[in-house]
Amino acid sequence: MKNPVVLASGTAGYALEMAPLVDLSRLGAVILKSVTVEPGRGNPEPRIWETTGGMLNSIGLENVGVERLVEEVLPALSGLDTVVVASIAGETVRDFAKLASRLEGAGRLAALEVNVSCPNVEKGGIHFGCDEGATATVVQAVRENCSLPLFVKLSSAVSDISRVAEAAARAGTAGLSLINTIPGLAVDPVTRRPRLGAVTGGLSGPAIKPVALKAVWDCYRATSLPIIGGGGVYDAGDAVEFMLAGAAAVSVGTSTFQDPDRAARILEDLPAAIEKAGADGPRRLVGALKVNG
Amino acid sequence: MKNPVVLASGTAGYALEMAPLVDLSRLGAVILKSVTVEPGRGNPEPRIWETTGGMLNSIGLENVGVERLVEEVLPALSGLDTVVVASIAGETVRDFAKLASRLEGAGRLAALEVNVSCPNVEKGGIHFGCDEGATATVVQAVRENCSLPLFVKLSSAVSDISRVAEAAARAGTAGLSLINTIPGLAVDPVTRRPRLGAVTGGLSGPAIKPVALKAVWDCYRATSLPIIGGGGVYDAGDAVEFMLAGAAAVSVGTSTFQDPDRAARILEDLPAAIEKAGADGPRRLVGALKVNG
Amino acid sequence: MTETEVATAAALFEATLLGRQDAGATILLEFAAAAGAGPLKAPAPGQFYQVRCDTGKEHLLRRPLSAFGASAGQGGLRLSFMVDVVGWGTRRLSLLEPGDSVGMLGPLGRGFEVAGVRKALLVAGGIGAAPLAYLARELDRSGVTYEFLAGFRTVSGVCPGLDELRGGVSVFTEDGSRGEAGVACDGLPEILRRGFDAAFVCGPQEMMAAAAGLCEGAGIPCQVSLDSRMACGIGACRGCVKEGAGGRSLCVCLEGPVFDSRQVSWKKRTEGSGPALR
Amino acid sequence: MTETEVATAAALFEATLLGRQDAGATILLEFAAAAGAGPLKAPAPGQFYQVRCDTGKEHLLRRPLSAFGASAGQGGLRLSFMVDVVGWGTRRLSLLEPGDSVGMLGPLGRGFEVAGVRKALLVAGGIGAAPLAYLARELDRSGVTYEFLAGFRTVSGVCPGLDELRGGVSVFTEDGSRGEAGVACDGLPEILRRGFDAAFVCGPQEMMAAAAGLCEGAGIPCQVSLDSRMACGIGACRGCVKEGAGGRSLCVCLEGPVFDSRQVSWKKRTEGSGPALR
Ligand SMILES: Cc1cc2nc3c(=O)[nH]c(=O)nc-3n(C[C@H](O)[C@H](O)[C@H](O)COP(=O)(O)OP(=O)(O)OC[C@H]3O[C@@H](n4cnc5c(N)ncnc54)[C@H](O)[C@@H]3O)c2cc1C
Ligand SMILES: Cc1cc2nc3c(=O)[nH]c(=O)nc-3n(C[C@H](O)[C@H](O)[C@H](O)COP(=O)(O)OP(=O)(O)OC[C@H]3O[C@@H](n4cnc5c(N)ncnc54)[C@H](O)[C@@H]3O)c2cc1C
Ligand SMILES: Cc1cc2nc3c(=O)[nH]c(=O)nc-3n(C[C@H](O)[C@H](O)[C@H](O)COP(=O)(O)O)c2cc1C
Ligand SMILES: Cc1cc2nc3c(=O)[nH]c(=O)nc-3n(C[C@H](O)[C@H](O)[C@H](O)COP(=O)(O)O)c2cc1C
Ligand code: FES
Ligand code: FES
Repeated sequence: MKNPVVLASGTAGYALEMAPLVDLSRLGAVILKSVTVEPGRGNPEPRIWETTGGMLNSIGLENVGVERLVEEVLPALSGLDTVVVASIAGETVRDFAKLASRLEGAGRLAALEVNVSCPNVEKGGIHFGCDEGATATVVQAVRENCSLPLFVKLSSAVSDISRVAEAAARAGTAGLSLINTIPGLAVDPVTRRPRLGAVTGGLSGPAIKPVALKAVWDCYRATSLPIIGGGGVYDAGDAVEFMLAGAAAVSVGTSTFQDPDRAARILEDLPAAIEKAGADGPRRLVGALKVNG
Repeated sequence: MKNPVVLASGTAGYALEMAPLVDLSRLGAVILKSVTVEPGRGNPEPRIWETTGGMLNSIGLENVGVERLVEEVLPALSGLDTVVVASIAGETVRDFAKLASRLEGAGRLAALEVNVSCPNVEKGGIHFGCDEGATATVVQAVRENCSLPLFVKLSSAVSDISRVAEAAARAGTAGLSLINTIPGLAVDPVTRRPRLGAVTGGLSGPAIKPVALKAVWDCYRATSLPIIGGGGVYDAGDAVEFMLAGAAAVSVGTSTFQDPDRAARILEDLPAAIEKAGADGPRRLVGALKVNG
Repeated sequence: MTETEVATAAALFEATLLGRQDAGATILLEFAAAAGAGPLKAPAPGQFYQVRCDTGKEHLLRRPLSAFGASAGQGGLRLSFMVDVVGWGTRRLSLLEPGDSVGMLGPLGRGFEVAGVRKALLVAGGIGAAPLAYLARELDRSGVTYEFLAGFRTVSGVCPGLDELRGGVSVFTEDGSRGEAGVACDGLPEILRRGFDAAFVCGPQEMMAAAAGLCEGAGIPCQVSLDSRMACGIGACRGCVKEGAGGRSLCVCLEGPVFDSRQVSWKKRTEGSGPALR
Repeated sequence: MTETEVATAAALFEATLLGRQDAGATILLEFAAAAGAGPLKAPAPGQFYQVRCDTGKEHLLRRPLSAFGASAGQGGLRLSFMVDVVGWGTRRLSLLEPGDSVGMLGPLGRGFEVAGVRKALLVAGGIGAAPLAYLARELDRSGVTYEFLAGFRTVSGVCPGLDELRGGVSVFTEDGSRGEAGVACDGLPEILRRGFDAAFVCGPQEMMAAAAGLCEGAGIPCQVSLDSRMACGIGACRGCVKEGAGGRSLCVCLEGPVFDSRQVSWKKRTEGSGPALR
């Protein structure tokens, strides 16, 4: 990675969509939309709803499937001078194993994000991420089938995220990605219907930043693993906050909808923000939150 | 209750503070600040921080203690023509039992809220609310010592809130109160310090509304218990959303900081909002979310 | 209007409000791309922009608005939009004052396909008249004949500039306060007999479904402009996707908003979705 | 200024901006309570208002501002504030235009206790001059003698209206751009020898700690106005509470913001808290 600012999974598609608008080569990495074994159709419409300081989505992992990812998307990305991370999501441990082995040696990938925390699919998804045993099993299965460094993406919607993180650490994950969207609901008070076709969705954006920061801090203290931290990151100050809480890199998702070039702007402002925090580079800030005295 | 709009615990003090500004007799009820067995000193300063669409607090249950509540506060409230609900919080099951027996027959109270979900105390607090067994034990202990109807206040920061709600239902709670604040962190990117003296705090306000609505909907489906629903309630449309998700009454907390008369205004606008939803009264809306077709 | 090829490369730029005109129930906003935005393509009729309505973080999603007019002359790109105030974002836009700057992303999506069309039928309902009025003006420029049926709730909603069009324009209002009393589709069965190479429709879902049915029945290819909530506007998030005919997914922001009516599934739309284009 | 008893009943009302005056680094805002707000008490010097800065839901907390001036005449209550732009809320206030309406809650808290004081010492740092300038004008009205030491970073921060005061005023600026070079406390050791019934201090925490120490050492009762983040402003949420001397809790919004300096614990304030009054 050239720098610690990355595009989050699911909000930057397969990177190609963003390429005409943003110079992706400047960013630290792009995490692609999560793929499943078979192409995913996704959830019924409507799939998004704006909320105060954030949004709900219930895309439901609509994706091209791992086969097209390898055959079409990755080759198309060859021209991009950007670190590319794939994200995989499965309904079963076998799915994760399959996805991992299909991506082993697929080229173009620097790492794998393992999404065990999608709130928008009925089977699998967040249920893995709530369970320490299941998370560990998934990590092991992926590791056995793929030599790329793994970042397990966890949900904060659990009683104690640090225990899930520790289980993932013991199972040998290279790092963590925190946090996925938080399950939520919005209702149309006139029609009495949920705002989303899938009834519930995942909450993201600045509204959830404090929850994400705490998750990063909890997991950093519990595991010391490298963390891709995000959830509501909007400006360079936010990026520094995540670093201080323990994030080695910072992901930008929902904010890119307001400004597709938000991650690039954060990058621009980051050196000044890091200097304000009294450091000479991002590394010195990671986990440097002052909690006593 | 005259109507379904209540003031949430902790944001309206002991009601007296609000009395000069708002006609409390118009509201459905006031839930008092949680009390503990001994007066509570609370957490180190600073205790609050504004976040996008919400705020973090780490008051840490600073309160007058149950003794002064009974001896001073409740008598002072005798002049108020308002339904008063006390809220109790303990570090141990014995604490809860003591609090409950002290409030038995204390007069002036219509119900008891049992706070097993405060994120801002080191012992007890949210840890009870994360654990089905502990929640049930607390409910039993309170019931054995007090004949007032109980509303257990739960946290959404658990893997599956509906299971905790079911445990509380089995233990005989009269109803549920949802949701308490969500644990979070904010950092000063310049000083590298947490924004709160207690490091972490609880997130509240419109930012968390979708999470609260989902908790209400989940618990309503799981238990059919009467629910006091809240978390980010700001206007009458929000109140209708909570009712549709299953809330029999709606609590207003953080929004009263922006406008102390917000609950009163919600009450004013509620009839029109209920009519827009095609109902002739609040009762017909409870749990009437249309989820299929 | 000097440049009308379908623009493919969307750009992110700031635009300054030049003027506003209260057109009854709707508002007409005219913008100029800020100097320094670089060369920008003009939108094709049916293309849209993602407009940043909030300067803060409370409302993070941009709002999609169809181009109502555009010119890419010496002074750079000028864009106009017709806005129906239905919620927070559109109200915010309606409060802009000349000189205020707004973030734009566009032109986005696929507009109306007019290649080979020599006699066109335009059918609009409510604010759906915005992209069709733009289309009509472009058809005037290229000498294509057309009939334009435009329905509105009441006189105050009537799209400005219809009188200056060269094609045949029939206005309908539900309350009869201008033109004929009724809705645009009322005029369809009769007019369809005159024969058209293509029909272009934009309006509420139910109205488009009805119009599409009639056109298809008459064997006239029909293009409809769909409405959907959007986040990215560029095909990255899959938030705007609707189920089309045969269960195909329609990515409204990228493959649309204009689709061949036969690609669309006209099942009753979920009530939970946003209000239709009116 | 016609009514200056300590007001106890805080009220919730709308106020309209009458005028604004850029006073260098700070801004002076003058408001009139909206007609229909009912009879409102004037604030005592040191009391404050919770001002609603956001019309939306992004910023839910009101911002506390000390009264800089007030008059409760025939035209209803007029209030003025001096605002130092340090963040979102104060910037928003600085962008208000005459005619704009803002929600007010107040007067709140306990102001300076002047009963029995015949010779007063006022010490201000930065925007802390706002409540003290108001106090000084009230002392002028009631014929109390005082010395006012007012320190600012630089000339542009200097509080307007100091020249019109009748008491002795010494201005300090850190860069010497107006008055003496230095901070307000520099003048303290010498002036304290003149003897005072009471000292009134408002400024950054460190400055107040130093001033309180010097006053206490000289046996002069000292009142300080504390700064704290606030949510309710009325004693309901316990968000503003600070630890005082002997571990006592000080509820800044209700029992303060003005405290006897001996009640305050002057330990180094946590860096994580908001910027001090400057
Ligand atoms: C391709 C396209 C072109 C459009 N062109 C125009 C136009 O030229 N003039 C015009 O007035 N309107 C147009 N609309 C509709 C316009 O985008 C919505 O009315 C607007 O987004 C509503 O935002 P709001 O904040 O005022 O309403 P709110 O109800 O407050 O919005 C809440 C949320 O719902 C979304 N939303 C609500 N209604 C719609 C809707 N009908 N379509 C999409 N998203 C919605 C908003 O984006 C936001 O995320 C167009 C829509 C699309 C998809
Ligand atoms: C009793 C009292 C009287 C005051 N009188 C004045 C005055 O007359 N003129 C003036 O310019 N300022 C005054 N202040 C300080 C003023 O309230 C803050 O500067 C202001 O709240 C900062 O808000 P912001 O949105 O601009 O800053 P931000 O930093 O964006 O605010 C973020 C959050 O921190 C809180 N916060 C930040 N700084 C402070 C602070 N210093 N004190 C309290 N809360 C803070 C805000 O309320 C908000 O919740 C007073 C403070 C108190 C407690
Ligand atoms: C529309 C949308 C789609 C998303 N899709 C995925 C996904 O496919 N896989 C994944 O791991 N996370 C997905 N996320 C979660 C984001 O990657 C991110 O973790 C979350 O939104 C919080 O960050 P943010 O507040 O910056 O958006 C999605 C988020 C949004 C808003
Ligand atoms: C400052 C503050 C203090 C609170 N104190 C308590 C408390 O003592 N007991 C309790 O059960 N909940 C407490 N809460 C939680 C609220 O009652 C409410 O459940 C939560 O804030 C979500 O609702 P809201 O978004 O409307 O504020 C407190 C919340 C705030 C903001
Ligand atoms: S709006 Fe994101 S894919 Fe269409
Ligand atoms: S601000 Fe709420 S008690 Fe002081």
